[in-house]
Amino acid sequence: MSTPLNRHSNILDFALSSLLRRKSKNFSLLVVYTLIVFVIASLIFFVQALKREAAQILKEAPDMVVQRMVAGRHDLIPVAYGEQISAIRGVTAVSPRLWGYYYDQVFGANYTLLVPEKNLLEPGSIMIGPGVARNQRIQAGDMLALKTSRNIPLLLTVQDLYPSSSELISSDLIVLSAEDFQTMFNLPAGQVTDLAVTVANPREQVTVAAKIAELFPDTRPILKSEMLRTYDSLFEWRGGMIVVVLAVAVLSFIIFAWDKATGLSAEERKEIGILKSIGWETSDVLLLKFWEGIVVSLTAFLVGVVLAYGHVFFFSAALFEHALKGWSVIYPQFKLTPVIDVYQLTVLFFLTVLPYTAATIIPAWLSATVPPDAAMRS
Amino acid sequence: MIQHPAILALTIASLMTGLMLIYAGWYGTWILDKWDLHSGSELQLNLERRTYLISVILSYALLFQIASLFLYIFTADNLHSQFTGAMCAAGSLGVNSFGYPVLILKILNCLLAGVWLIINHVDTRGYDYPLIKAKYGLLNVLVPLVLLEVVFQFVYFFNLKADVITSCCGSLFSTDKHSIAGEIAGLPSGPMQAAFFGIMAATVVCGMVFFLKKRGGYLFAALSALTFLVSSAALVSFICLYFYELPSHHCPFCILQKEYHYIGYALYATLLGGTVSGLGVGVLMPFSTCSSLSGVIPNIQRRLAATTLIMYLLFTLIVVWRMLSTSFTLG
Amino acid sequence: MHVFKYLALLLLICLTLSFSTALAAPAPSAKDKCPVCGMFVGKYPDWVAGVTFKDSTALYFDGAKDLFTYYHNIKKYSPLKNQAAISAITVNDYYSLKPVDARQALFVLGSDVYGPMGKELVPFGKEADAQAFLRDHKGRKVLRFNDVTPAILKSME
Amino acid sequence: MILLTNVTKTYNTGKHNQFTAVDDVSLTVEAGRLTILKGPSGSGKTTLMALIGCMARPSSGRIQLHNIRTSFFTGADSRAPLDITSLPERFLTEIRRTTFGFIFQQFNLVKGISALENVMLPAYPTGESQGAFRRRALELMELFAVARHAASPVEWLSGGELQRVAIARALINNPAIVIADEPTAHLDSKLSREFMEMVGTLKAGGKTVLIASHDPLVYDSELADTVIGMRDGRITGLSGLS
Repeated sequence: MSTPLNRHSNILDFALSSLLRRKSKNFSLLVVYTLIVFVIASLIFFVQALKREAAQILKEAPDMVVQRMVAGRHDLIPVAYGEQISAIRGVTAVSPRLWGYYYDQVFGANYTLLVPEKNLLEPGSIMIGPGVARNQRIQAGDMLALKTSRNIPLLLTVQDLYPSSSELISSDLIVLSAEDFQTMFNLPAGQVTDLAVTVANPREQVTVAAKIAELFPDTRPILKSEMLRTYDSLFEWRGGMIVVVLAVAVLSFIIFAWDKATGLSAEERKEIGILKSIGWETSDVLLLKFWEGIVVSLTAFLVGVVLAYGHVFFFSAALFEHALKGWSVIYPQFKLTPVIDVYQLTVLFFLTVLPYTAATIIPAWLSATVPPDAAMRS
Repeated sequence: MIQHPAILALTIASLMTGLMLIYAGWYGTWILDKWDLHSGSELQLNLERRTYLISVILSYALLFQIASLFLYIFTADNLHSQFTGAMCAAGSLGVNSFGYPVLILKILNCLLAGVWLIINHVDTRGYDYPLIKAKYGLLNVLVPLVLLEVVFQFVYFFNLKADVITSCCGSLFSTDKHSIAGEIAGLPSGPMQAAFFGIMAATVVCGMVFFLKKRGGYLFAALSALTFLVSSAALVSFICLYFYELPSHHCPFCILQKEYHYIGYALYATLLGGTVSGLGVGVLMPFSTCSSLSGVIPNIQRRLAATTLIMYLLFTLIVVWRMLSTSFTLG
Repeated sequence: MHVFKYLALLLLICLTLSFSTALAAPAPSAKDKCPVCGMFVGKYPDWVAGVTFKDSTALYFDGAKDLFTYYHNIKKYSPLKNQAAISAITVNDYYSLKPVDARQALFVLGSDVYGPMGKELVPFGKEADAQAFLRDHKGRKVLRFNDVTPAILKSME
Repeated sequence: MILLTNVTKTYNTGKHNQFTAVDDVSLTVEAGRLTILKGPSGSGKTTLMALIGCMARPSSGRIQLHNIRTSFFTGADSRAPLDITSLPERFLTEIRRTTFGFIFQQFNLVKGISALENVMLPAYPTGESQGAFRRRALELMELFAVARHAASPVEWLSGGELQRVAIARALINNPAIVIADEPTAHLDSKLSREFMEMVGTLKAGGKTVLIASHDPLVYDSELADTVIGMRDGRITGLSGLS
């Protein structure tokens, strides 16, 4: 039986054997191609996962934080401000917050000290983030000594550790009671670090913020939505820079693919000449090139995506972390939640396979249109 | 301009398709001008070699075109959350006046490219390439349309600004609106159902007759095209309503969403596929008398007709299945 | 790194807060669609308006505008129902986002606050709130339930 | 039967390096016979064979093939002569694939793949199932006594074995006409005689054979039915049966 399907499977067979025959040349192409897919895929996965993570975190964050500014610097805020703020329309609740930073000279690390809104902890006990635990080599039940502002050591018992699932934000955290916080930093009475303001309707936040700024010109309200935007634009900006880098990478890849495809070796040219002379038609050779391209593309795409998936979700995007997230002594070793999004994969396919395919059309045609009598006349 | 990987991908794809088609069109006019099959001159041999390239380019361009049509709709749908008032692709497309023209151009170009490939496939079966003039004449129509699409799509994306207030499909496809969309939505569902099932039945019967007796090719092609238009109107007028289970929501885009299991993609894919092959039957009719193709065209036409029938029946099957399985009833 | 610091602080407050946030209001499920525009109501919970019928079925809308569109033309959207079959109509108060009786509520027209469907009638439970909102958000008019006529809805398209 | 009327092939028309490889040639190649083109290198033998073998199209003149079956020429009477002069490459290839088998001067085998695969190569694009032509290829290799090299890469084969693989390949699609271009140029006398024996087998099997050669072992062979002398693209003499 003579069928078009047989023709495809026969030519695909030969395409595979041709690819394997020229291992070194095709391997280098495959490596570069896979690398491009890997980088772009990692980036798309990573940015999406971070955005998702950030949105997750911010979903439960207070709507607004009010800080007092003195000489352009963040200062303590009187609790009394809160009473007037809660009278503003749209404000559901105002709660004072206590937090600060602590530099541990022995370990050379910066910790964040925080008092939870409700007194969850007895004086003398604390909860710590996994970064602190790693850094100090302590566990639940151990003691931690901090130096107060009067240079007296304060011994605290670790009651519990935060789970590593929240590591991105809780890594360097020490949560303690209000009393211990007071002992540590000796704040003036009636003053707190800042005020968390709850506004039920997010659309009203801007208006409330404007009213607060008018009421207390020495304060700075920070909106959740603003933070979300800062966060987004941070990734957008860095994402944008990377898009430029990527564009250059894709472009050079296209040139590379073009070069690989046009720079047929004399051997290959001769081979196509032979095929043509013994009865292969131009469209058969084009089909051969098409199958070669498909095999290379799909292999590179699949391998690249799988590698990127592992890189982002199991190795926490180790290659990007410094570029995208900033740096800290107690660097969070967080894990991103693995998600597969068909839409992202489609976009990725468009960004990588299409340019490669387009770049190989003309070279494939050029090699396929060797005159059939060329092999005879050589 | 909104920075989004999909927008970048679509722009790159459309630029590539555009460049490829400019190249193909350039040599297409050359071929139209200089083609002489009886000559063994090097120019003629060169032109013949070019035809391979143009076929390959057009095949890839069609693939890109189909992929980008669906990616475009998906992206528009995906972006709707960025615009106030939008709840699906309908709103995003309405953000500026280029969204819908791009969509229409994309559909039109898909149909034309499909028909071109059918003609090309047939042409390469005739030893004297009898359709060469028709083929490259059509290419000269297709190229400007694709270029227009490239430009429009760029303008559309470039002028996308977040937080623009656009109208939602609920008001766009509202039966009270005096617009084309509104008029279609307002078509009475009873007669529309009759029209839809009537024309489907007529197309299927005609297709069967053509398949078995090889008669009525023009009629079948005309009916296929009509089915496309009637089915599109029927989608807006009543088919959607069964998917939404709402008596007044006529939007043809919401069915593309996850909440409706992306069923819209299956509907549009079968509809487009059926129409392309149906049109192919008609386009081939005038050439069936061509001596070098007399053994080729009838077989291809039969296969095309069968494709149309399968596609349209699948479409109808999805619709009927939904109408029967949902507890929702109209009126 | 600053962004992360803030996030850190914000989250931890929440870890402790999240125990107390369960404030139950009759909420639509993820599958409920606005009968007027077909939008999934659950995506925009702030704007939800609801109609409960005497047979204890309920419909949800993604804003007061669609609620009124429905209310003035029930025949079109639910041919088997009428105004008399309604037992309760609720809208969410703009400031508190808690449901209030729509027939007692006030609606601000023409403000600079937009709902998911664009221009919106912004609902309030208290007259003073409505007036304050009108000032803050350049509203045009405060309306009572019966003041919202089809002509007014038409003007908002 | 192949009929050539006033066939001319010119390369680089209109350029300064224009040259005419085949100049106004008319001749007939009889079916089932061995025809030999004799002449020094550069006399246009190879070009003429390329034209006959549907590898290139003549600049002018006509080439007609008799008793050829094609898939695309269904309308007309299949016994009428087929004019291949102005057929596009696509269709020439189909004729070439089904009607002609080629044996090249340098054997033109693809390196890096097995001898069997080389024999099978012309059948890949026909759409035949691989099992079918693999069996045929093995039979042919058996016939020419190279079956034991089926799995070896062609680089490992000797000149004589390469020649036999090349012949097997020429026959894989069961062509009516076999064309050989200087087949003995790289063979010693013993192998050349063996080759002529194989040509005898082909002829006995009913194939039309066309050989271009300037090797006396070939053109003086008693198997030859017609010997056509060529020089500078023109026919200089004709001998033998005709």
